Amino acid sequence: MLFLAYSAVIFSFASGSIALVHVFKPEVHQQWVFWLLGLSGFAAILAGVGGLITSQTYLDTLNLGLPWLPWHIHFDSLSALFYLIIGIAVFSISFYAPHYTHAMQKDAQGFAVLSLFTGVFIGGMLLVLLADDAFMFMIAWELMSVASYFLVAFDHENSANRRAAFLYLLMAEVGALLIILAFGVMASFASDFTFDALRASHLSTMWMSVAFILALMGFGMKAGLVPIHVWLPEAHPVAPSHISALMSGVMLKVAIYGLIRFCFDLLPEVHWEWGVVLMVIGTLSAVSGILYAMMQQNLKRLLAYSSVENIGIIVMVLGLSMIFLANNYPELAALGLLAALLHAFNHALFKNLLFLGAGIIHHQTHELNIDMLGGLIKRMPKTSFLFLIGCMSISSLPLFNGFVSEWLAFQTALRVDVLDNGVLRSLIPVSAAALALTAALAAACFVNVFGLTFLGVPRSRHAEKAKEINDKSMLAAPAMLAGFCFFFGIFPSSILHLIDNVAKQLIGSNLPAQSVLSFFSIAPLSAQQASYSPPLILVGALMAAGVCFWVLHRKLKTSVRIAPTWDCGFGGLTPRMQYTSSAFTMPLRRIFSPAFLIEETIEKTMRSHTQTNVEQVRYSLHIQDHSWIHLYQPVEHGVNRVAKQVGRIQTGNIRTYLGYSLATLILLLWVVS
Amino acid sequence: MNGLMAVVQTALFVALSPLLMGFLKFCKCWLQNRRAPSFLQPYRDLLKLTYKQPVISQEASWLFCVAPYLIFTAMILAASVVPFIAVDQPTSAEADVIVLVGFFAFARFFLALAGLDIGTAFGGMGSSREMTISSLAEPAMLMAVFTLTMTASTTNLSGAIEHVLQEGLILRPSFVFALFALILVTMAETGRIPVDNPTTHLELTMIHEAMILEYSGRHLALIEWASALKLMLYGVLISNIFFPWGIAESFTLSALGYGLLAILGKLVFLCIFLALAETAVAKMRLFRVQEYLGFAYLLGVLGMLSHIILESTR
Amino acid sequence: MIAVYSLLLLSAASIVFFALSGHKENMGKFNTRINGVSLVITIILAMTVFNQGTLLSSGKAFLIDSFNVYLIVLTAFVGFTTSLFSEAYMAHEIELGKLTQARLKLYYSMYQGFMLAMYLVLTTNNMGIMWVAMEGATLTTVLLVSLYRTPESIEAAWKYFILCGVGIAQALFGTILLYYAASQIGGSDNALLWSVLHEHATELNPDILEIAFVFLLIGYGTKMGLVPLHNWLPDAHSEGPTPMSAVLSGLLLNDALYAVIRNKMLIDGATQTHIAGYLMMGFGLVSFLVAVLFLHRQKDIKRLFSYSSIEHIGLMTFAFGIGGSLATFAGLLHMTVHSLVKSAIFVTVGHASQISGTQKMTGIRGLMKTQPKVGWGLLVGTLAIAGFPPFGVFTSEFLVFLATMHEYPWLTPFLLLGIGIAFAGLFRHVQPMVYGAKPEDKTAINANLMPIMVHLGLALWLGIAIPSFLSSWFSQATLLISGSAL
Amino acid sequence: MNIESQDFYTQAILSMSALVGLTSFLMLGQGRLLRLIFVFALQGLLLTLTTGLSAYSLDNPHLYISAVLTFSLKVIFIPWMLQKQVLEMNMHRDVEALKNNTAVMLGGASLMVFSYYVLQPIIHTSSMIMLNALAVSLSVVLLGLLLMISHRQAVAHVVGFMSIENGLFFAAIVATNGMPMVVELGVAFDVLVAAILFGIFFLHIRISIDSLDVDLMNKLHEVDK
Repeated sequence: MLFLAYSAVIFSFASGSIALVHVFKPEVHQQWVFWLLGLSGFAAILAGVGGLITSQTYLDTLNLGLPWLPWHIHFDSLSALFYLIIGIAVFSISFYAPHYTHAMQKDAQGFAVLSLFTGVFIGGMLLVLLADDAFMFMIAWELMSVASYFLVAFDHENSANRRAAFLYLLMAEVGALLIILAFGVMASFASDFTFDALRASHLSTMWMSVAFILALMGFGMKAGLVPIHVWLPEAHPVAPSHISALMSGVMLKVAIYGLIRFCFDLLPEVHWEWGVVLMVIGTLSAVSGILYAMMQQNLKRLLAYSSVENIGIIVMVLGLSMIFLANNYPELAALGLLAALLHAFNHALFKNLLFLGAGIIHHQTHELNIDMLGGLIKRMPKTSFLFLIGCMSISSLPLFNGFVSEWLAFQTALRVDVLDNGVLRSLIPVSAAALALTAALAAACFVNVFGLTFLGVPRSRHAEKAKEINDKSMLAAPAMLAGFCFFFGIFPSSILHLIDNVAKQLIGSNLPAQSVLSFFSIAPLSAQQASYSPPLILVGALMAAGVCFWVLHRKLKTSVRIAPTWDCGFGGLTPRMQYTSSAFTMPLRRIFSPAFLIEETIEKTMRSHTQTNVEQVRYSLHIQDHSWIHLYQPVEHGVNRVAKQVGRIQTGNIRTYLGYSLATLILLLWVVS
Repeated sequence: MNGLMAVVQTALFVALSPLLMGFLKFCKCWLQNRRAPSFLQPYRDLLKLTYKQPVISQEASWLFCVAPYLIFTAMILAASVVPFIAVDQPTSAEADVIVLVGFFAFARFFLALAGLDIGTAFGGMGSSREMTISSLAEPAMLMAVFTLTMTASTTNLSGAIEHVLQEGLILRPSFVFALFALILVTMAETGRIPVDNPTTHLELTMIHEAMILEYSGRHLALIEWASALKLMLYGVLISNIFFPWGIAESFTLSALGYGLLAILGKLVFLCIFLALAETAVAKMRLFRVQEYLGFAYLLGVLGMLSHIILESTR
Repeated sequence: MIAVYSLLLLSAASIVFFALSGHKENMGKFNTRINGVSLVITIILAMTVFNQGTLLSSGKAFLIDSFNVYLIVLTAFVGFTTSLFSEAYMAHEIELGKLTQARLKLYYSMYQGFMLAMYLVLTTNNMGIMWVAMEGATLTTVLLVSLYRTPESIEAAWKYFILCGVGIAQALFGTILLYYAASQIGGSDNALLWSVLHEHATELNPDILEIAFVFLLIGYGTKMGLVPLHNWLPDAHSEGPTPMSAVLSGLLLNDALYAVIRNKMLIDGATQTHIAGYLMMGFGLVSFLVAVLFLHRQKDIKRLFSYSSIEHIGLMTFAFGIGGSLATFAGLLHMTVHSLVKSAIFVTVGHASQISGTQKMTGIRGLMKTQPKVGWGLLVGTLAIAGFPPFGVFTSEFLVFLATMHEYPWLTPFLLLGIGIAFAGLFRHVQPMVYGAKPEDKTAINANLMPIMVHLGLALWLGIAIPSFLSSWFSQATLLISGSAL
Repeated sequence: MNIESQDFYTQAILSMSALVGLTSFLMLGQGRLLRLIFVFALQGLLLTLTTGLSAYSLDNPHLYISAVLTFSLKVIFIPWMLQKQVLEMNMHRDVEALKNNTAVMLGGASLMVFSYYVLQPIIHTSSMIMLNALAVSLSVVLLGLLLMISHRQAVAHVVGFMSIENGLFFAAIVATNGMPMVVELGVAFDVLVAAILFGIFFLHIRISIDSLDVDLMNKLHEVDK
């Protein structure tokens, strides 16, 4: 098993280094890069599945790092699950990337940079999962951040991208420092930095809470939890699409992995207050994430924001699980963990799918503004179908994977009445309702996305000219992911069984005995309490649809007449008459207006002298994030201000400097005597 | 036997839904001193539509043609889940109340997409408003339903109903809140006054109609039928959750007969109530809907809290 | 021991040689060769020490132990690679007509003079000689700072001269006190020999030594550029020729720190307290935090990185101040990686400013496009110095942090805060320089990027795995300095 | 202790140290460069005498050498060079207006007291003389620093710098009867080179800013005006 795990890492690094070689020896075939990438992904999948099935912990040490602290390696079910997630993503990418990178690469250097850091990025993520001591963990973690930074800055001739990249790396650094501090707090009570030692450390509750908060901030910084999420929608979209897919679909999961590892594995015990913190922050992120997502016009930016939402959901459910664990209901905690991990898995699937789809759209139309697209469903049928599946999964419709995890989340939340604590008993249902709100908003958001991008009449020449992509392998990647989305939507038990092992490992308890995870139906607690059997529903649906189709078509054969759209008799329907995204989301924008900083301006220019009839109307809408104004900028200004003050000490006059040294001398002499 | 039973029950459900629509129309006309069409008018309309040749815009895509079937199917599935005449039917085990909401969401999703497909301002307007309202209504509904499911500590509908039956008549404040919340949600979700007006075609007010404006022929028939089903579903849900008495607990013929009569009776009362409400209140502006639904949500939360704090025995 | 003598003689001879040599074209190459030879010598020296342990010359004039031997190698190495770089650099300066052949002569002979001073500081066993050599280092470099004869460079040189002169004078006072304390216990001429003093450290009068240490710390601290004595440092670095900045940052600071640590070992022996440590920690932390803030305000690229040198020297001082095996190990490691990375950065900076014809950062743009290797060198170097893994700086900073966490937990937030702010300060300036579109009028120059690659490569190696011989070396040195093994 | 009980050598040393301290004060208050240089030379002379004295009384031959070195450097060479500079620049007429001279003087006095206070602990280990001598030399160092701080002329700075050297040298003589020979030589060499460099620098500074006023050299700073 470790062999597979290692080989995944090695293959990814190898693919990166091959790209580097390619610069100096152009005769080296570029395809190697992607083959190796695919191999790495495949190995990761195998390792993941194997690790989950065997559900053992494999240990090892590499003779790297510090002389007295070699790199400790472990590969347990939790790592295995995330290995699987990464593996699937990377595997699909390896089909997608060749054509895509070939299209976007400008020179040999560009290709080298892109592929090199892709390889390093993936290798870093895998190493994070393998790390068994804080030192190696941090190295791998930072490797991941730095590599992805270069990928974000790939198209650096655009100043906005540079700014995004800087912000990204800065946030990554701050997050990493917080994580180091969190580890440090634990390590100062432990013998050394290995995870075993950390597990064994005896902290007071106060210090444990400190460590928890630090870890939450650190990992949350990476995972893009509100209110420290602002870098995320800046950075993810500007990377090449398959990289955005990796970052949004997978790297955030690595952050979640860190959080789970820290809270459920390393910290000796959990407290329900922490659970509440997680739940509240998660809920906040979920709701505001989707609200912001809805307000975006840039497709990739929108998807990035929706990642914030999904991460929020995951964290919230983790909070639930923690609450149940702290009140020692391990089985319910296991259920919660199951829901969270399953959602992480699902999100990786459909978010990758959507990003790759967005990539194809961009590749074909050179346009990502959904107000400029439209009507692609006729021009790019395959892509649109795959994208539709993605949209259905992410807006958690039944029969698709997104629904299963949210269903489990609800099931967890509804078990609140076993708890004694009044606060929890009233808080959890509300957050459950917030989850419902999130789901509904997500549906609205992705109706908006799909409707404006693919349906209706093209709004621009690009969209008009768009053609279906002819590169099979580039379609294969999203097709595979879409297939997974559907498969795991119909047969969730197949993955749930595996994830159950993770819960067993972390919490020491499976789902309750009477729970059913059969091929046909899943009932997490007991068949009486709740059950969901997608296969039967599918069959029923097919039957019903078949019947009415048969009735309406076979029996009475009325042909369909195609006619121009009815224009109410005025004539001249133009594409510009269609709803734009800002129009579509206007009601929600108005209803939730406190959540945004909205600048909405309408300028009318009247036709000359006779101020009667309007010549043209200019409508501009600018929506900004609260935490940018109220959290990020104050910090920045503060630092600059302090720096300015400190700058005063260096006057440029040598006599002042001499004065300093005299003063210092006297001071120190006075101190010692 | 049970499987057959379930199929029959579902079929009955589907078959009766236009009748409910008709009866509701009848009540309204009667209340508004108009000559009412017969109860069976909806059937006639549907029949007429199915035979008419559908006209489809040239901008329409495959999704436009597929959507009606999907919507209708989703509603049938929903119908198969909700206990109509008898409880513990096998089909109700395949999905619980959350999945039921999921089915509604599924139907809505495709309805909204179909609205956007043609690329007219109407369709966009309709979809936008529909999604807005539903995204506000859904939490409220779930809150209301959760109150029940937590009382019964199951999200399985027939399980919950059985639980209520076994408890016998207990006046729960939480149920009162939940009931009203659910009624408010029903009005919003089924596109009744005061949120939407099913009979209008005035672009500033219409929501549901705006989306299906481009449909005709059998597609329109399916959609109309689906909305009728939706109304029926909510009706049955309300009446069987909060007043389950009379529903058949065993598959004997008499029990089933009583069950049918009981549910029909309840629905009649509900229709009258609905008609009264619709006649009494005026349609509200779109941007007052959030207050309305916010109130519904508030009721739901209150129900939940009163359940947790007052009732659950701890 | 032969090695030591030959090392010193070689550089001494080459000073004279360059001073007297006519206007040779290939002085640069020759300089490189000389440094190459001395590098070889030092490696031989290192091997002997590695095999035989501490060497003490007859007459005890020179002492080579595990602590200074690796610094000697490091010095020779950086000196060598920098001279490689300065070949190309100086050639380019001559082309631009910024320098005359005469100045070039001065440059090379002073270069060797500086190397001599550095070797002397490291090898000598006599605290007095150490002082003399340290002063010598100032004197040799001060003319190089003003090599371009611009008003700024002269101002910088003057400040450098005066401030360091005054500072070093205080160090001498400290040394005298040390000598006085030694003579108290009947020390004669050899009462300034470190080895002797270290043997009898416990007998020395603590009160005197405390006072002495204050003077020594301030004296050598001025050379190290500890805030608030640092003011000369950014000026000197920014105005002198870039190779000089490279060696100043890479070597001079290290050696000044070395001197302080040597003295600290005596003081700790005498006063069984931790007073010296506290002083160093205080100085270190203040320098670290202040320098970090200065980074945000820079306009000149070389000033930027000189402040980052102050930051790191502050960190090292802090680490050695903590004492204890872990911190000391971290400090030693940090000395190594910092001088590797920082000199590499200065090399790239030199090329960058030559490409753009200015040191103003607003004038330096789009290096990635103009000359990718330089751009990448600068970017990666900055990442390394900002403490990103897998470079060695991360390892050492991590260890410093770890040690702090064990000893003084409440100080760790300051460290991390500082590191974060430093990162922001560096990157907000560096990123615009390397990225962006290619400026039209800028073209690539012929640059020797060997040093960069080697240095960064080594830093990378140290970050991923510390080779056993080096780690055992560090451990010995740690044992020597902190008195406790890892 | 009382001064009578001490032997002649000690008394001489003590009075010498008093004189050296006095010269430092004279320099501190001195506005005219030429006088400044003169007083500096005087201090050098006192230093030489001290060295010679201790060399004689402890018959320590190598102190003679250092005495000679001191004489040639501090009494002859450096003053001569500085004087030359001043005359060339013809700054020998203008008086540097010292701002709040009294404050500087008071500061100097307090520095002297401070140096006594600091070196107090030494008394445990040795005699009062040592304390006195070391305190004086320390205060000479500090006063030299103060001199540099209070004066704006580069020449004055050099004088200050050198007087700091004097203080150190004095300390070395009286406290430890001179440093080891090799160190002595090294220090002397450094001072020589430093002096030469100063000469060079005066040239450069004059070329660059056409004055020797150090306050005019403040291009490099971190304060945004």
